[in-house]
Formats: sequence, C-alpha cells, structure tokens
Amino acid sequence: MIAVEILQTVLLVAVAPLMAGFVSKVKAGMQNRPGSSILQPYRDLAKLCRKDRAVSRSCSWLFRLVPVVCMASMLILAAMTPFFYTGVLAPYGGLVTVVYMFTMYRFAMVLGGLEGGSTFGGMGSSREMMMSVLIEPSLLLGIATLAVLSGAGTDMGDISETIASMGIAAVGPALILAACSFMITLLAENARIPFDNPTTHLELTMVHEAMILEYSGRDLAMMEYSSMLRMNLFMALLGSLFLPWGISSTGEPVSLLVSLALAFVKLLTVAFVVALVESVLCKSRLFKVPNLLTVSFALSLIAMISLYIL
Amino acid sequence: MVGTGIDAVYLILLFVPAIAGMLLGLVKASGRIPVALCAVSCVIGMLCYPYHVYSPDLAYEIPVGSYLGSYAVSFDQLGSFFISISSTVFLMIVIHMSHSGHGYTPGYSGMCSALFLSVTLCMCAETAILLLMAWEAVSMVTFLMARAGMDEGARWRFLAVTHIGGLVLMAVYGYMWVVSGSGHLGDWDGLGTVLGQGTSMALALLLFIGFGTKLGTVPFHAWMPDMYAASPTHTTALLTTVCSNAAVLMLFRAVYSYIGADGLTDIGMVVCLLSAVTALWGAMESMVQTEPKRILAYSSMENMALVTMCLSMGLIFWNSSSSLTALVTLAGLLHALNHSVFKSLMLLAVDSVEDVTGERKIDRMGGLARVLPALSAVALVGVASLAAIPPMNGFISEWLMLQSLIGTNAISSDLRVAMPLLIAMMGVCGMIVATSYARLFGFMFLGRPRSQGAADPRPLRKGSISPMVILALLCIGMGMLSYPIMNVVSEGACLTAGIDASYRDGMSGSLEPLTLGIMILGTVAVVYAASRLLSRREEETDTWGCGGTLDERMQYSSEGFSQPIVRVFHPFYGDTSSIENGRYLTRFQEPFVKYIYNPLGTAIYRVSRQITRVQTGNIQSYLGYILVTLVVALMAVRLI
Amino acid sequence: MIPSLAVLIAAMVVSSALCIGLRRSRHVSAVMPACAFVLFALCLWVCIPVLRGETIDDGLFWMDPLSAVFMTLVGFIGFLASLYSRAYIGLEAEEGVVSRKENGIYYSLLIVFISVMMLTFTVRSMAVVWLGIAATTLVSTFLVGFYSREESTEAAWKYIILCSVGMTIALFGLTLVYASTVGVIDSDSALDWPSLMEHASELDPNMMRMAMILIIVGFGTKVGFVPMHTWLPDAHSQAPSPISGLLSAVLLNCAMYGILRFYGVSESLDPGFASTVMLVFGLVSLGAAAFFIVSSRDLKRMLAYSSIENMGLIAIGFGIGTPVAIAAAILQMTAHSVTKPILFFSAGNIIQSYGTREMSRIRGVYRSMPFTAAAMTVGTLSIVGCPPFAVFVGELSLMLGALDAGMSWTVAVMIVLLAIVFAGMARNVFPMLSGEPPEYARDLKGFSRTAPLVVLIVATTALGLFMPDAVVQCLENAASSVTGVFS
Amino acid sequence: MDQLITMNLVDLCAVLMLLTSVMAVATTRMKPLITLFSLQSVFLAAEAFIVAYTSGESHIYIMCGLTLALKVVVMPKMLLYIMGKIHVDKEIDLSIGIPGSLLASGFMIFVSYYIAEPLISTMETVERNCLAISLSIILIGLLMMCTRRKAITETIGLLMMENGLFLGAIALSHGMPLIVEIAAFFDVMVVIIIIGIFANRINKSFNSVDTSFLRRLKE
Repeated sequence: MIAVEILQTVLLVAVAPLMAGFVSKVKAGMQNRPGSSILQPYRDLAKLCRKDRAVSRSCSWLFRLVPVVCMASMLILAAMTPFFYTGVLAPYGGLVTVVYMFTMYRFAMVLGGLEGGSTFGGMGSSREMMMSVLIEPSLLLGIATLAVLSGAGTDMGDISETIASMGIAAVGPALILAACSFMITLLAENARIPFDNPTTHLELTMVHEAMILEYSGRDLAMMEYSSMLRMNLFMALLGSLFLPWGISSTGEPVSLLVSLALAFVKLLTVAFVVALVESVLCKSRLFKVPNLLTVSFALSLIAMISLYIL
Repeated sequence: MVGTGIDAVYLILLFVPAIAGMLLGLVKASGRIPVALCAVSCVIGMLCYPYHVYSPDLAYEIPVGSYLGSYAVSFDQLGSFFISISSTVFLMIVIHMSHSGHGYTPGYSGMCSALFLSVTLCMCAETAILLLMAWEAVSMVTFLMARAGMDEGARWRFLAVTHIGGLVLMAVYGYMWVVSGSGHLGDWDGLGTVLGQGTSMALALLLFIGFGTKLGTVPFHAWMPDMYAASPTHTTALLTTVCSNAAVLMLFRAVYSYIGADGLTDIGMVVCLLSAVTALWGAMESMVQTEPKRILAYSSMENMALVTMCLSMGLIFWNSSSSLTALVTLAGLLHALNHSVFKSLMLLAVDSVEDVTGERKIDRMGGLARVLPALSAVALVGVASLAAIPPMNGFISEWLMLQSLIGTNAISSDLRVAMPLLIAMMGVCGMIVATSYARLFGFMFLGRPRSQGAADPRPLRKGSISPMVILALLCIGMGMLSYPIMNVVSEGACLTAGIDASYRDGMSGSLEPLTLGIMILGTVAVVYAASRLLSRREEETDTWGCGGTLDERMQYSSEGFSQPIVRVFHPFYGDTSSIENGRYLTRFQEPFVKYIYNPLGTAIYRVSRQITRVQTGNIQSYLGYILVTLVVALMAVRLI
Repeated sequence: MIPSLAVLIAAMVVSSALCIGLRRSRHVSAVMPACAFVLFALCLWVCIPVLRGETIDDGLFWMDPLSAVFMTLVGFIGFLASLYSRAYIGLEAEEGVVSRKENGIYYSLLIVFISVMMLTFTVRSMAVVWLGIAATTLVSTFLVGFYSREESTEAAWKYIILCSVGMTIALFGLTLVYASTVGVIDSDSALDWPSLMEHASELDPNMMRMAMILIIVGFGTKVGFVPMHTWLPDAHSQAPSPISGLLSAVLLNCAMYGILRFYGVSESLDPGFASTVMLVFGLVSLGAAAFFIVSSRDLKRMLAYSSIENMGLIAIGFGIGTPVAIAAAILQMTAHSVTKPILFFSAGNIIQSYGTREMSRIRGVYRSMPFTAAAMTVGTLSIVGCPPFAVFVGELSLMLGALDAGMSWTVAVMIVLLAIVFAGMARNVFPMLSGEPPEYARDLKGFSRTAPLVVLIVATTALGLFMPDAVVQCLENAASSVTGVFS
Repeated sequence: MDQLITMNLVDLCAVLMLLTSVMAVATTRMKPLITLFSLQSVFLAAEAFIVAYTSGESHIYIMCGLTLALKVVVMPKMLLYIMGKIHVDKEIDLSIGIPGSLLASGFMIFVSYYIAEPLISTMETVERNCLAISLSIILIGLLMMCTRRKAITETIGLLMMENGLFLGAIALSHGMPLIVEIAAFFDVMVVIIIIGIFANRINKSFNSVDTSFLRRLKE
C-alpha cells in the first residue's frame, strides 16, 4: 500500500496552490469581479523560482536556511496527514508531533522575520507569536478530544478509521465543538481575514506577510508554497479527522476512488467556507483577536470536558 | 561491602581526583591542576552507567563513620545514569570554563571539584547522614562559588532560602529515619504503610517544599533570577543543571520509594496545581526580562515546574493505572536530564557572547550570527531544543508529557476533569517559552548590531566552542536516540519506585524518534539541494526601509517584542509603564516579592525590635526579671 | 589520691604562683600559654581513662565521664584562648591601651580562672561544685572589667550582681536538697553526688521539686536562660575577645554542669519534671535569642546571643530526656564549645583592625584580612548548622532525639527558629565580609593569632565529619552518667 | 516541754528577722538601713545559738560566732567606711515608693507561705515553719535590690538574702556540714569586697553611685 500513501502525499502537495487559487476565485466571485484563474498561484510560484533573489547585507546564514526548514517541515507534515486513505507515509508520532511540526514552522518563520533588522519583520514576528500563544491550547485540546473520543490514542490513521467506523454515534457535542474550534484555529493559523489579511500591503496591519517581507526569488517561492501547503494541510486535517466518514481503510481501488472523490468534495467545501468567511467579515483590530481566540479555546475546553461529564 | 578489585579502583578514580582538586583549590595552588583533576573525575563519572551495566551492585562503606551513622555509597540503575549525564554536562562546563577569558582563581576551580563531589554523593548516597550533608554542601559550595558576583543580596538570599529548605528536609529525613529505625536508605522502602495516611501526606508535601526551594517552585523562587544574573555564568550553569538533577533524583526517590506513592492523590493534586502556576509564572516572566541570564533563570524555573508536575501527576495516577505512572515519571526524569543538557549549552553560549561583546543586556546585542556563525549555529540548536522543536531532546520529553496528559481517560478518579486545564496550561506555557527563546536568539544573533561591542566583537576564544558543539550534538543525539535512553530511565525508575508496568502501554500513540529525526534532516537536505538547482544568482542590497535608510535604532526592541503578550496577560504582570526622559519604560514588580517576601521580612524585624526592648540596660529591671521568673516558676510548680 | 589528679592540682598551684610571681616581667605572656598547655596535657592524662568509663572516686575527689568531657573542653579551649590572648593583648600592650601591670594581672587572672574551672569538675560534693562556680564568677568579673572604660565597669558590675543573686538562689536550692536528705543520708556525705544518686528514690519529692526550680533558676542565670540572660551580652561584648571566647565556650558549660548533676537526681526521683522545666527554658531561650540575633548591631553582642541560642538548644536536648537526646545535647555542647571561639577570635581580629564593633561600619574584610574572613565564614556557616561542621551533626541528632520522643511540634518550632537565626546571622555577617575595605583596615597576622583558629577549624570539621567509635563510646558514657544509669 | 519553748524561741527569732527586713524595705535613709541589717544578723546569731543549744550540734556555735563577728561588727563598719569615702548622699531614692514596696513585700510573704505550705506539712524538724520565713526574707531581699538605685543598697539587699539563706539552712536541717557553711560565708565576704572595689570605680567614673547612670549597654 506504499503506492497509495505516496500518491496521497503527492496529491496533497500538488493540490495546495490549487486550493489557494480556488479560495481567491470564490472570493472574487463573491465580490462579483472576475478574479485571477485558479491556476494563477502555480504561475506565480514558477515565476518566482526563475527570478534571482536580493539578500540584505545585515542578513546571516540563517536567512537562507529558514525557507528550506519551512518547506521541509510542511512536506513532512504532508507525508503524515491522511487525505483519502488511513495509512500514512510517515506514521512516526501522532497528532502531538503534528502540532510540534507547526511550532517548528512558526519558529523558523519568526527567526526569518527578525533577520535583516527591519521594523516590519520584528512587528510581524511578535504579533505572530502572540497569536500562536493563544492558538496552541485550543489546538492541543482539540487533539486531546479526538484522542479521547476515538479512544485510539493520537495516531491520525487510527483516529479517522475509528471515528469513521463509529458512524453517526461519533457526532456528539464533543466532535462538533472540537470541529468549530479547529475551524477558528485554521483561520487564525493561516492568517485569514478575521485575524490577518493575507492580501494586504499595508505593513502596519500585516502579521504573516510582514515576516516574509525580506524574502525574494526562490526563497519567497518556498515560503509562499509552504504557507499554501499549510493551509491545505489544515483543511485536509479538518476533513479527514473531524468528518472522516467515507475514508477508505482497506486498499481496494473502488473504496479508494470513492474516498478520493469524497475527500476532494470535503476540501472544496472547507475552502468555500473559508472564502465565505473572508468576504463576509472584515479584519479585526489586533487586540480584539485574543477575544476570538479565547472563544476557540473555550469551545475546545468544553468539548473535552463534555466527554467526561456526559 | 567492597566488590571486586575493579569496583574499588573505579570508586577511587571517581572520588579521589575530586577530593584532591578541592584540597588543592583550598590551599590556593596555582595553575590548572585543580581544573584538570576535576575534569578527570568528570570523565570517570561519565563512565558510571556503563560501569553499572558491567557490575550492577556497586556499593562501598567507609569504615570511620560520623556520629549519626557511617558514610556509604551505592549505585542503582537510575542513579548511575543520572550521574553519567550530569558528569558529561559538568565536564563540558569545566572545559568551557578553563578556556573562557574569566581567569578564574584556583580557589574557584577547587570549589568546582567540591561541587562535583557533593552532587555525585547526593545521587549515590546510601546513608541519610551522607545524603543530608552532601545536599547542604551543594548549596554551601554554590554560595561560595558565587563570590565573584556583583550583587551581594542575591547571594545570601539564595543561601537563606536553600538552607531553610535544607532544614525542612533534615526534619523529613529525620522523621523517616526515626520511623524506619535505621540510617541506611536501602531499607526505607514503603514507609507509607507504617506512617499512615495523614503523616505520609504531610511528609510528601514537606518534601516537595524542601526541594521546591532549590527547584524554584512559586513561593520560594524569588532568589533565582537575582542569583543567576549576579553570579558568574559557570556557577549558574552548574547550579541550574547539575544541582537540579540531584534535587529531582532525591525528590523522586524520597516520594516514590521511601514514602511509597499510594494514597497521596490529594497531595499530587496540590503540587500539580502549584507547579502549573510556577510554570506559567516562569514562562510569563521570562518573556519580559532584558538580561539573557535572567531569561534562562525563569526558563529553568518553568522546566523544573514541569518536572515536579510530572512527578506529582505520577502520584495521582498511582492507584488507577501503573502504566501511566511509569510514563509520567519517565517524562519528568527525562525532562530533567534533557533540561540539564540544553540549558548548559545555552548558558555557555550566553557566556561566550557576553565575553565577546562585553554587553550584559539583549537590547545592546544583535547581528552576531553574521560575524560568529559557529557560535550562532550552536546557540540555534540550544534554542530549538529549549523550544521543543521536533528532532531535539526537548521535544521528546514534552511529547511524553502530553501523551501522559492525553492518556488520562484511562484513569477513573474524578480528578481527570482537571486534566484538560493542565493540557491547556502546557500549551500556553510551551508557546510563551518558545516566544521568549525566539526573542532571546533573535535579539542576540539576528538583525543589526545595537552597540559598539556587538558591532565588532572580539574573536571567540580558541577551544571554547568545542564543548558547546559536543553539547549540541548531545542534544540532537539524545533527541534522535531517545528510544534506548527512555528504556533505561524508565526501567531504573520502575525499579526504584516499585512500578511493575512498562511505560509503553501507557502511551496512547507511537513515536519513533530516530526515523522522525532522520526524515526531518533528510527532507531539509533534499529541499536545500533542490533549491540550489534553481537560479543561484544573488544580489547584495539593503534591508527594505520603505525608501528611507534604516539605522539600528529603528529595529524592534526587546520590550516591543514582548509588549503584545504583556498587554494580553496584563492583570498577572503587575506592570507599570511610564515615559522617562524620552524613553518608554515598563517596570515589573514581582508580586510574590511584594506580597510575601517584603511583609515577612518587615514582620520579623518588627517582632525582633519589640523583643530587644527587654534589654533596657538598667540593672533594676534585670533583677526584676529574675524575681518575676522565680516567683512564677515556684507558683507554677505549686499549682500543677 | 590518684597520682594523675595530684600532679594536676600541684601543676595548677605552681603555674598560678609562677604567673602571679612573673606578672611584672615581660615573659609572662610566653610563660602563661606554656603553663596552660601543661595544664591541658595533664588534664588529658587525667580524663582519657575516665572517658573510657572508669570513675575516679577517692576522698574529696570524684570524676565520671560527664565531668571528664567538660574538663577536657576547659583545658583545650583554655590553652587556645591563652595562646590567642598572647597576640591580642600583645597588640593592645603595644598600642598602649594595656599597661605592663595590667598585662600581668590579665595573665595571672586567666591561669587562675582556668585552674578553678578545672577543679569544679573534679569534686565530689555538690556544695564544693557550687563554691567552684561562685569562684569562677569572682575571678571572671575582673577579667570582664579588665579595660578601664565605663562600659566595661558597668558590664562587670551587672555581671557580679546578677550572678551573685543567681548563686544565692542556687545555694538556697542546695539547702533544700540537703534538707530533703536529712532522714535518709548521714549528714557529712549528704550533698555528695554518688550518695545522692543512690538514695534518690527515698528523697522527699515536694522538697526536691522546689529545690530543682531554685537550682535551675539560680544556675540558669549563670547559663544565660532567657529571662535571666541580661548580663551575658554586656559581659561578652565588653570583655577582651579571648576572654569572651572562653566565657561563652566553657563558663556557660560550667554552670550547665551544676544543673546537670541535679537534673540526674531529679530525673531518677520523679522523671519528667526537671526535663519539662528545662524544655520550657530551652524553647524560650532559643526563641528570644533568634530575634535578638536578627536585630543586633554589635558584632560581639550578636555572638553572645548566638551562645544563648545554643544553650537553649542544649537545654531542649535535656528537656527531651531520652538517652539519645541527652547524648545529642552533650555532642551539641562540645560542638558549640569548639565552634564559638572561632567566631570570637576572628571577631577579635576584625575589631582590632577596624577599631569598631558596629557591624554596619565594617566592610571588605575579605580583601583586607583574607585569612580572618575565611575563618569568619567557616565559623558562621558552622554555628548556624551547615555541614560538614560539628554543630550540623549536633542539631540533626537533637532533631532525631526529639522526633524519637514523638515531639514533632518541638521540632517544627526549632526549625522555624533556626531558620530565623540563620537569616539574621547571614544578614549581619556576610555583608561585612564583602565590599570595599576602608584604607585604615590592616591585616593582622602572626603565629599565635592564626594557630588557634586553624586548630579549632580542624577540630570542628573533624568532629562533624568523622566520629571514631572510641569518641562515640565516650559520648555514650557521658550521657549515661548524667542519669546515673550505670554508676 | 522544752521542745515547745525552743519552738517558740526559734519562731520568735525568725519573725524578728522578717520584721527587720520589712522595715529595711521601708527606710528611706542609708544609716538606719545598715543598723537594721546588723540587727537582723544579731537575731540570726541568736537563732543559731538556740538551735545549737537544743540540738547539741557543736559546729553551729562556730556559725553563731562567725555571724556575730563578721555581720554584726565588721560588715557595717566596712559599709560605713565605703560610704564615708565615697561621701554618698544619705538619701535612698526608691523607684516605687514606701507604700508600694511594703505592699510588694507583703505579697512576697504571702507567696512564700503559699509555696512552702505542702513542704511544712511533711517535715518533722521542730523549726519547720522557718522555711516560709527564710524564703520570704530572700524574696524581700531581691525585691529591695530591684527597687533601689544606689549601689550600696544593692549590696545590703544581697546580704539580707544571704541572711535569709542561712536562716533556712539552720532551721531546716540543723545547719549544713561545717565546710559548706564556712565556704558560703567566705564567698559572701569576697563578693562584698569585690562590690566595694567596683562601687569605688563607678564612683570614680560617674562621681556618683547611682546605678541609673549605668544605662549605656542596651540593645
């Protein structure tokens, strides 16, 4: 079944820019403007790879290492996430390792931001860290809820398999609350609208973009690609862990095809929801963000406690 | 009993050089002999665990004992492994010390061997008198080693708090000594049944408080930051790594094997809560410090709080599922060991940076990565393992802790409702600490130099980088090869505490650290190679400054970096910000010092002023005291 | 008469006469330490066999292991004090503070003082013991009032008045004991300790209780139990440092010896009474002394309060009453006698070099007088009970004794008070050692200034670290002879 | 029958001694204080003579002789000589006034009776109720030392305590062994000599014997 796992990872990596393009297309549709084509992200990345890069004098060797580390961590995560088949290419450590890989990604980006000594880099890093301090607990509690709900520990393949096999019985308050909290975390992590505007160019409001301001050429390509991949992975996780019905655990081609189709449908719906939220809401003030994130933390806390009380 | 000849040879090689180093240091012998002797002892100490595998029951009793029993040492699996790791760390610090530019006096290096001696004795003492003596000697030697520091108050506050902790431990060990009837720690197992529920709970709490003074649990942590900042960096490194290891090992043995952990659930909960508060407080305070050594002081406080939290959770899980207890105690002990490795690496790096730039505060550093790439690479490894980034050893113990917390659905007791709060606490704590380390590394090595010292630093001293490189490799090694280490530590812990289950079936998820590590490093290498295939043209420009040229003052300052988090957690910080001669200053008043230490100090002083009024100086009142005492005593006798 | 005892007493008389005779000449400052050393050697010759268990019992003299322990301490510290005073008073003589005549008087008084203290422990009858203690008071009054300043006259005056009142109360206690033995023991050997111990059970209990109270309050004034301690800080701070070292190390033990003898009798008559009284006085002394130390400003007064604190600890040891605790108390007493002179002698050096006793005005001793600062650090760390010194072992065994007797509350109180003592002591002493020394501070060196300190530091470390079985056996004998178990 | 007479005589002497010590507490001038002290010593000697006569213990006669010689004749003369040399003013300033000290001494007598009550019931010697009186004389002596400011009065207070002590010794057990008596006696003498020396030094430095000047050594 290695072939299926490799296919799954390759698929996840390849689809990422498509999803980004799809989200911007839906947003454009919502604002009834034509918007760029779905494949535009691929073209941007290709263009960036060909351009040469400008490196500031006050940057050190770390500046060149950060994009590589970000890209590598996201690729490994892609190998760890079940998309349409429960078996994964790198089953070494469950959801807890996933969270810590995200921390690794964020840590590298913050150091990248502090390079070059520009004001915006420092500002982006400090705001990013503030938000991640509030995201981490709800992320961990979400994982704990899944582990306790499925009773299968933190290995992602087993979780999606057991929840799928539990069918409707799994759809209790715990799972729904955890899914909502995970959705908010998804928005916050990937710097979507209520928390940070991904398409903005006004440095004072940027969080995620400010950190990669210094990068150019193929480094910027790698950074862009890894953030798209992160977005895609979050959506895939939401799909395969919180709504895993239909994911195939046996290897026969028939169930694989069905679960592939289902997985894509789930991915598109989540992307549509993200785009919908982005066009409806506007970016909230930086120190309003903690209130929103505390909502997500409360949701996941209640989700976990409800498992024990109910 | 002295084992075979080789045992005796090993013991002699382990202890005699340290004793010689100490005596030479005291008699102010010049040159590097005391340092060399101390290094020899450390090397032998490193071989402790392998030697334990070779001859398991190594024990020895010195014929001439003290009034309260003989001096005996015995090495069990857990103790010898702890000694090996601590001696490795000790060796690295000593090597760095000998190469560092501080020019320490022979007395100082004599003290180093004395500290090695007392810490090793703490870990392998067989009789209570030797244990107590070694423990007090540790704090005394650290006190003397801090002499070269600037701030006097910090030093004696450290000695006062740790001595009070020592007195509490003397009472607890004395009580167990009296109850068990013999001075040998060997036959102190399971005193809980003899002591009864109430007293064993009281003893366990006192133990946590006694050792809490050294590990920095919340009410007793006030001495830590000042002591770390004031004393020479090598003393701080030894204090936070080697002495904390000894404290954790003694705490584990005392609670789990002497008292026996059954029936201590409530104490477990209380200490768990206390350590959670300590961890949060340590993390939050490390965010706002401006000196690297103070940041690392609060981070030690946070790490040690996680260790005590694990040990106290072991008490909660004890009667419900022994496999979870095995897992959580393994997590605690392994975290203590990992902490000693990466914390010593960071402190040595900080010392080199301070030596090279001559600056003390992070706001005056910056841009060193460009000038000293090797030092910054090593420091990056340290910071990564501190922040629990996957391939490093910090990640492994955090992973184990989270696993044990998540696995709590297996336990039946009603305390498991509190588990989600603990998970959340660990999440917040982990991320704040990661932020403060990113801030530490970022403001020391990245960006543009903020002072003349940072702009053109002196060249790094020859040979002072090698111990740090070894420690960095150790961090990565212990991270990737942690599987065998986990087995050894857990087996030793189960042996000592009498847990019969294996930690493996307590884990609700699988982790192969080796393959994970190889995959991460492999992928990074592959991606790096792939990226080099693309266009390699590179152009040198200035940092983007919206058109204007940026000078170093326009970079983010360290207060600015931590300002969002301070605003989010404002009620806890007690911060007051003010504008003074053009600079925006935020001052932090440590609430514990304000509400506990200062009132306590003034109360004692006021009471003593009242009592000394007895000494009026006039002989009539003195004679009056005698008359009153005589009459009262006679009446008392007559009435009773 | 046992030859060794006879030689010792003869040596005492000869050396006293010699020193008094030579008091005018310059050599007295060399002769006197030699005589003290001879006395110490002879005292060892007498005490070693007694320490091993056999008692000397003939005519006027009677010695058992307890008195042997005290006597050895007197000999040892007496010799070291006289060696140190050679340097201390020598410097004062050079500076003209002490004239040639006073120098002579000092040394003759010192040799008489040591001899009288030694004799107190050899006699059989408790009345003569009382007389010995009274005699030591008289001799030491002149030593306390040695300087002609007003303060030392005032200190001597208070010392003589308060101690005489204490001795009178103790004498009345003795009369009551004698009265209670009227029907039981024939009159001429009524107050002899061995006979008292034999007939202890037949004595009249009410009379003995009242007698015991009077004796504890009377001798307690000399020991320095808190309500009656008021003379102690004044006397110790005004006396010359070697003398205050001797006073607090050994004279307090002398008075405690008087209490211990009757403690044994009372414990075998109605066990529990005398020990409770001792426990009460011990705790009160420990508590008050702890707070005195925290707020004291004068260096030697603080050391005097720490003597009160240690005497409180020893009284608690006897207050517990079990054989283990009594052995621990005797060990603590020995440890205190060996450790306290280190502090007083190094304090003497500091005061002579800095010219002031005000702790807030003494800074930078580590830089100006390295050896004295090292001795002061060792002394302070050992007196507050840090290992590997003897007081740590003493305090730990006291705690074990208390826990063994089930007095966990006493241990808790002890810990809190010891912590306050530690904080107070550290707060006062360590700032003195560091910082910048004033320019007038000069380093005082010399054999007779450093030798006693080195010998004492080695003694306290050895006593703390290693206790060969022979020494442990001596302690056990001494402890059992307090309650007369085996004699 | 003579048992009864001796008991009465002994009690008479003891009560007279108590009376003198109460009066000493009440005097305001130095000279009557010294005469009262010598009077008390005379009664002590009489007491000793009676006890010696009835119990036939020969060594108490020596005690009686010593008391007469030293305490009645030598000691007052010495005190007067010291007072003359130091030309101390005759006035004794009491710190709590005459009524206060009298009340206090009454309380002391009550306390000593209350304390001695269980002991007296068990004793069989004829002078058993002297114990309470001797204890009260000691306590009153101590009270006197507490409330007087002059150095000389403190000495006299101490001597009165000694008298009470010897009364107790003689009354309770027909006197202690001889060597003890003599030893105690000489000790008192030496104490008085030393106090004289220091009183002289205090006078030289403070040119007054008022101990209220001695306030320098305090915390």
